[in-house]
Amino acid sequence: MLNQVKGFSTTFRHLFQKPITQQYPEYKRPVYPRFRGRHQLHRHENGLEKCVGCSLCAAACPSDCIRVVPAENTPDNRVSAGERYARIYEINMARCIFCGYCELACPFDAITLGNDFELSEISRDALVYTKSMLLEKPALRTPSQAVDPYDVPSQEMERVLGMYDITTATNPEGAE
Amino acid sequence: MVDGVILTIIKSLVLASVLMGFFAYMTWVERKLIGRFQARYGPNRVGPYGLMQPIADLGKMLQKENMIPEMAHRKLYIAAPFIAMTCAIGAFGLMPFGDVATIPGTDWTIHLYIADTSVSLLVVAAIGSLGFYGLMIGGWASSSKYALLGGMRAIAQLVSYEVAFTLAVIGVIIQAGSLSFISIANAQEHLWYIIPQFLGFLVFFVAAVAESNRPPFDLTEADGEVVAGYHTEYGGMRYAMFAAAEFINAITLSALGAVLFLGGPSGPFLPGPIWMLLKIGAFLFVLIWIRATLPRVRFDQLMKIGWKVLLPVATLNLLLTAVAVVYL
Amino acid sequence: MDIVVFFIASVCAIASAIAVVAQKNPFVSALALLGNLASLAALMLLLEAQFVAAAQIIVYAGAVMVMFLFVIAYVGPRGEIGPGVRKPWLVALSVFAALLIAVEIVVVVMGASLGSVASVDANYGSPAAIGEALVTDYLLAFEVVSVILFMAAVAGVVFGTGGRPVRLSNDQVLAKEGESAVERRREASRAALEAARDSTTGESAR
Amino acid sequence: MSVGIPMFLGVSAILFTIGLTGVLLRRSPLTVLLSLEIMLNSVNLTLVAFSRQVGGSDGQVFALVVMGIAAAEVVVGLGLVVAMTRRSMVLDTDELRTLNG
Repeated sequence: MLNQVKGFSTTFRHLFQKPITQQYPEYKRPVYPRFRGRHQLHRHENGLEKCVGCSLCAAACPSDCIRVVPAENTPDNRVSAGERYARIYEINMARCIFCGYCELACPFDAITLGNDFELSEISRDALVYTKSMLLEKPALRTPSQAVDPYDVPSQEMERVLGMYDITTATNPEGAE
Repeated sequence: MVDGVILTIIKSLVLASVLMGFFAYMTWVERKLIGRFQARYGPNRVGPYGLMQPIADLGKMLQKENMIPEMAHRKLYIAAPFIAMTCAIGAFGLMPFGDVATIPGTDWTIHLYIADTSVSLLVVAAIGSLGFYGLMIGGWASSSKYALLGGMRAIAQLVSYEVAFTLAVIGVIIQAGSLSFISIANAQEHLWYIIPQFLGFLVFFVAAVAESNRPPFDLTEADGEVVAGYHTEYGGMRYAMFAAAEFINAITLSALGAVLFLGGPSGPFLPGPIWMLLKIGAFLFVLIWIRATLPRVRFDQLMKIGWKVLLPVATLNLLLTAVAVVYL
Repeated sequence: MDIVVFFIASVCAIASAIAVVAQKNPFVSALALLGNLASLAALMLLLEAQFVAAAQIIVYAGAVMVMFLFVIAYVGPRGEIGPGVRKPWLVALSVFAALLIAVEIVVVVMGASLGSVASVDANYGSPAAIGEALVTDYLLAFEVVSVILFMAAVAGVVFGTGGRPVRLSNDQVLAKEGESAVERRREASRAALEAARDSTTGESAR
Repeated sequence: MSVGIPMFLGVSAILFTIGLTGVLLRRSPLTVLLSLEIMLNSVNLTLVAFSRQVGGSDGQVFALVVMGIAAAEVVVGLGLVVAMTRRSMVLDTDELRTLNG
């Protein structure tokens, strides 16, 4: 019986406490460094695509959301560094489970999972990301992401990293 | 009909609309309060402080598709939410908000209750028990085993707690010597029945929480569990009507508690309706507080509490009251 | 005013009573009976018996009919049995017998001179008046009803919980009746299953 | 009172007949029980009507007693129906002729 009374008093105390909720669209909590979000395709420094259209990512994908159609590189149309390139490269974000297996499977580090997680659309078709969309730098949809959250160790991040004895290279500007 | 037919109809309409508005904003209050109890904000997006939330909810519910399961008994499936709603509003109609009031500036007097008979309490109990049929019909007519089992579970719970509930109320009736709300409220002018009838009040309160399907006795709905209760197959406005009926039942039971144990509309300084609203609000606050604090009971615990704890305690209370009334 | 209410209530009562008897689905029948009870309560209100009317709704609608619906839902579609094939003369005889009783009642009632209706005061039909009669003049009846209700409750529990034959495990049967009994039981249960399957297919074919 | 007592009695007699027909003609024990309830209720109406005629509360007390007995009867009847269901017997009053239980 005393325990119930204790419970009631606990909830009653909370009534006068400031809520600890983080108001999401206004305040964005930085994600962890290895957070897996929206995919990104990469290019070599000379502008050629890293992807050679080998379809290993599609084979590794457990939810079968990647579609790759390769084509041969020709001397006058050289797209990638290898023999072939991905003529079509599509990821269906509605099916993707963000497991990161594609990233592991890729022999050329052509695909990585970024940190953007705000992917909602109002139609399902819009969730099929094409190659050109994946090659672009993801749009920074929110002002707080203008500063790359991984360069700026927030208090939260420091605390989490501290738990694993990792010291981050602190941002010289110390911006936040 | 104390005031003539037309005035009664006007009063009924006013009461019904006030009740609906009160209900709508109580949902906001409930969500806000539960948020604060759990160190959250609660709704704060629609309008200032989320005040437009009930209206947004209504808009959302109205837009939803009205689906009828193929095997359902169509007429009963459609009728069930209306039955639940009608009974919920109807039971509230007999609640007194004061005795006689004079309209300021004129010498017209009106009664601040729609009707008062010598069996008011029985009528409220009767209409309340008709509300069970909404649940049972809804569960049966959906032609789905989850809904049917949910309906039967709801009925089993309500019938079990109805017994203890009625026995607890009878203590008040014996002490007041009347079934009319006005006389019961008047009989508490010097001492609220919550003091002499404290045992009865406890039983009444627990049973009322169970009767109105509020946590921790919300097994019929059990929103944390996989399948909902009798309204599994309902969606949109029909579901909203069930939910509204449930909440209005809670308001009615709070009003009943206010009349039976807290002296109804009587109180110093403020007019009757304000006192009544304050007392109803106090009951609802405690209901919300309980919801934020206690975990849901299991079904066997529910039956055990109803039959093995509340019923004997209510009977004991009745016995003590009877002895006290006769020999004191 | 009174005559209008009386007319509406009695028409509702009779219509819902016919629906109770005519409906195939017992669940709908039970709901029709609910309408019948409500109309009768209205009629009782016209007779200035508020307490009995309220008790009618609480006892019947609040408890008895809930129990009915509960059992009907428990029994499920097995409870749905229509009037079935009857010999016409049997139907005619039943209706005739019923009508005969109705005529008898009407003749007896109309024949008896009822005289003028007694005038009653405001206290008539109030809970106080009925309660007083119940615990003074009719105390014995009151107590007997309570005993009968208690007995009925016990009977309900006995009927509802008992009845399922105890199932013995094969080992227990072996120990009790020997080797051949197990075979026999298996045979019997298989036959029962066949019979059940036949009857259900027959039912749906009809 | 503009409605005479005999009119109530007439309604009651009609209801009684309907209930009786149901008891005689229907096969499902559930419907038979429901029809029985109609008969009991019509009798209740008669009792209340006579009570109003005489001006005493005796008839109403009778009606209350009838309600109590009806509740008991329904408990036993439904208990039997449940017991029959549990033993997977056919719910048909025409088939249930042998008192073998």
